[in-house]
Parts: sequence; C-alpha cells; structure tokens
Amino acid sequence: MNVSVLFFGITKEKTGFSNYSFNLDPQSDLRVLEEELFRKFPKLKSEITFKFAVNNEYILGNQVLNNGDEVALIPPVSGG
Amino acid sequence: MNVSVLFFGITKEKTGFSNYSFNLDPQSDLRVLEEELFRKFPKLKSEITFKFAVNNEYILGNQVLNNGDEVALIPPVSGG
Amino acid sequence: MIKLTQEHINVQQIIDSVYSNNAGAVDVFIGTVRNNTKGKNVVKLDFEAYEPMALKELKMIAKEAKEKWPVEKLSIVHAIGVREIGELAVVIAVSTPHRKASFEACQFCIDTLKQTVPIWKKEVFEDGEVWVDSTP
Amino acid sequence: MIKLTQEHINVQQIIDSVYSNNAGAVDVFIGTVRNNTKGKNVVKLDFEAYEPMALKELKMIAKEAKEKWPVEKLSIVHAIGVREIGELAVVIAVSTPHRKASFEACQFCIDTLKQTVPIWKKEVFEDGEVWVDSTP
Repeated sequence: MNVSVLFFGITKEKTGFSNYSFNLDPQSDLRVLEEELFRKFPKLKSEITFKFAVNNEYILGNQVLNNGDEVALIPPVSGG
Repeated sequence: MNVSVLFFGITKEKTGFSNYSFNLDPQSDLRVLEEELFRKFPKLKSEITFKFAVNNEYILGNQVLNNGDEVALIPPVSGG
Repeated sequence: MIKLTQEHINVQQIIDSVYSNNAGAVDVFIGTVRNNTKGKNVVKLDFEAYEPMALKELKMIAKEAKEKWPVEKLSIVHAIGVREIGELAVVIAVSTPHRKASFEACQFCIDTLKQTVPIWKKEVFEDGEVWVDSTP
Repeated sequence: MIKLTQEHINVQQIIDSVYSNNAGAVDVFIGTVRNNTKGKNVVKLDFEAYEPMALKELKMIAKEAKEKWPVEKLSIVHAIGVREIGELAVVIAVSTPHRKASFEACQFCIDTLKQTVPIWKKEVFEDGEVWVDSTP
C-alpha cells in the first residue's frame, strides 16, 4: 500500500522533500513507517523531534495505516 | 472665601445644578462644605452616595479648603 | 494617546498609535454599547465626564501600567456624549514585547478605569433613563 | 472568520467581523513581527503551514473557546509567507457580553494556537535563518 508523507519546516529542510511516497506492507503501522523514514532520512532520527499527524489529526501513540493515508511530520509548532 | 462645587451624573440630576458657588468662612474644611451642601440640597444626604475631589484629586478623609478651590461631587463612576 | 472624545472612536487609529518594532504583541480592548442590561432593552447610552480629572486619572492608569509591565506604548480613548447600540464606548490598546504582559496590562487599564475615572454612564431605555450605579 | 492568508492582514476587517449588539466587550490580540529575538536582530519572518490541518485545529480552538466562555463571535486570521518587521502575524478577536470573558477567551486562543496549530516560523537574520523551536 502507499502512504504519502508530508514534511514541514525543519523536517522539510532536513529531508530536502516537501512530500515523499512510501510503499509499505498492508497493515503497517506508524512504527513501521517511522523505521522507513529513519532509514531513508537519518537526520530525522538524530537531529530533530516531531510528532505524527495522520489525515490531519495528531496521533500520539501508534496507529495502523491504510492505503492512501496522508501522514504529516509535525516538528514543534511556532505560529503566532 | 469662595469654593466652586461641580456636580456630575446623579448629583447634577438631584441638585439641578452643574455647579454652585459656596461662600464659606476662612479655614472651613470639607465637613463644613458638606453640611452646607446637605442644607442646600437635602437629597444629596438622603438619596445618593458620592466622594469628594478637590482640585481634580480624590479626598478620602477631610481637608481644609482654600479660597478658589474647585470641589467636585463624584458619585459612583460607571465609565467603560 | 490618552483622550476623551465627543466623536466616533476610530479603532484602527488607536491601534496604529501603539505599534512598535520592539513589540511583538498588542492587546486591544473595545467596550461597545450593548442592546440590553440586566434583561432590559437599552436604546442608547449617554456618557458624562469630569474631563480634566478624568484625563488626569487616565494618565495615572497609563503610568501605573508602564511601571508594572514592560509596556512599549499605551493608548486609551473614551467616548463622551450619546452613543447608540453597537457604537464604541472605550478603546484601550497596549503593546508589549510578549503577549502575556499585553493582556495583563490591558485588563488592568479597563478594570482600573471602571473604578477610578470620573465618567458616568446614563442608560436610556424605552420608558426612562437611569445613571448607572447611582444609588446606594 | 477563521483563515490563513498570504495577504496583509486587515485588523479593522477582523474586528468588524466580531461586533454584535449582544456583546459589550471585544478583546483583540495582534501578534506583530518584532525586530529582535533573544537579543538578535530579526530581518523578517517566513510562516509555513500545513494548511488543511491548521484550519481544522483553528476551528477546534474556536469551538472550545465557545464552549468555555459566552462568546458571541470569534475570528482568527494567521499569516502565511514572508512578513517584514512591524507586519502582522496573527490577529484574534473575540466578542462577549462582558469584558472578563473576552480577555480569557482571547488569551486561551493565542496560547492554544501556539501549542497545537501546525504553523512554523522561520526567523531570518542578517547572517542566516532558523526554524523556531526546531531543535530538541
């Protein structure tokens, strides 16, 4: 299945991508995606912190992903 | 000596005056003026509450008055 | 800008008066004329002030706010005379480096104004009028 | 009015959007671009947002404020893109029957916005630039 990952702010800067599509096994969860992300973009693991949002919603724990999900990497926000 | 008394809001309404000049003995204080006010305008005593200001300053206790002083009757304020 | 005015109050002008390149926050309080008070329909308000003393007290409030918080600029404008429903009675604008102080200073100003500044509000109803808080 | 905008923010328009004849109080918070941060000169800011989620989170803040306080109307407008010194980054306006709730609800909105809404600020200095709060 495919999930689309969006990068903002420092995560965009560190990866060099604003979005990237990952092909995962069915039933993969956020932890699986996280491993893939860290493999592809090691700086995400070592240099910054971020939360996940799936389909515009913060996910604090883990969650099984579905084909077509939009996953966003949310570094510490700084609006206002 | 002469002191000028200003009336605002409900004190103006109850007395019918926006200002009134009182001729007092030299060295008269606010208590003397207050007696004169209550004699001249009995409703000030029975129907409302107010503070005194002398020359634009709230006076919480008593104070000796001087010729030419401007005394204002300040009913409860309600700006804003 | 500290003033009393018979004219309509221009909020934008007051906000513009407190902008500062050193300030990251502006809090603005606007008091407007409500169409009711304690469940009774209000037609309009009529504000009266002891003008020289009111200005003196407003300046004291501004001075005290500047002593208590890192205020960059502070403006207070209060209406005098008749104001219809929806019109502005008072506008207070405060700029500070950070947001918390702007809220605190602005709220201090309006709270203190309502306690100390010699301005009186007459509420005009369909069937009469009353000076607010005028009886013991 | 809840929106993100690439254009200059018009404060007067936002204030006008929250006036209500049932409201006696409006509190407005304006976040502006300061010329310095932690003692370092700032040239400009660049705001990026995850727009659909940012709008969703802003609407949730408005909803929560309306549940907690007797809000008549509430508007939040946040800038996206480059803003120079003195320009507006965010404007929040809240109208309520009485003043205390307007301050509390407005402060709640800006405090929560800064914690939850996916918007990021890049500070541009004379000698470089940095995403604010971007490192652990």
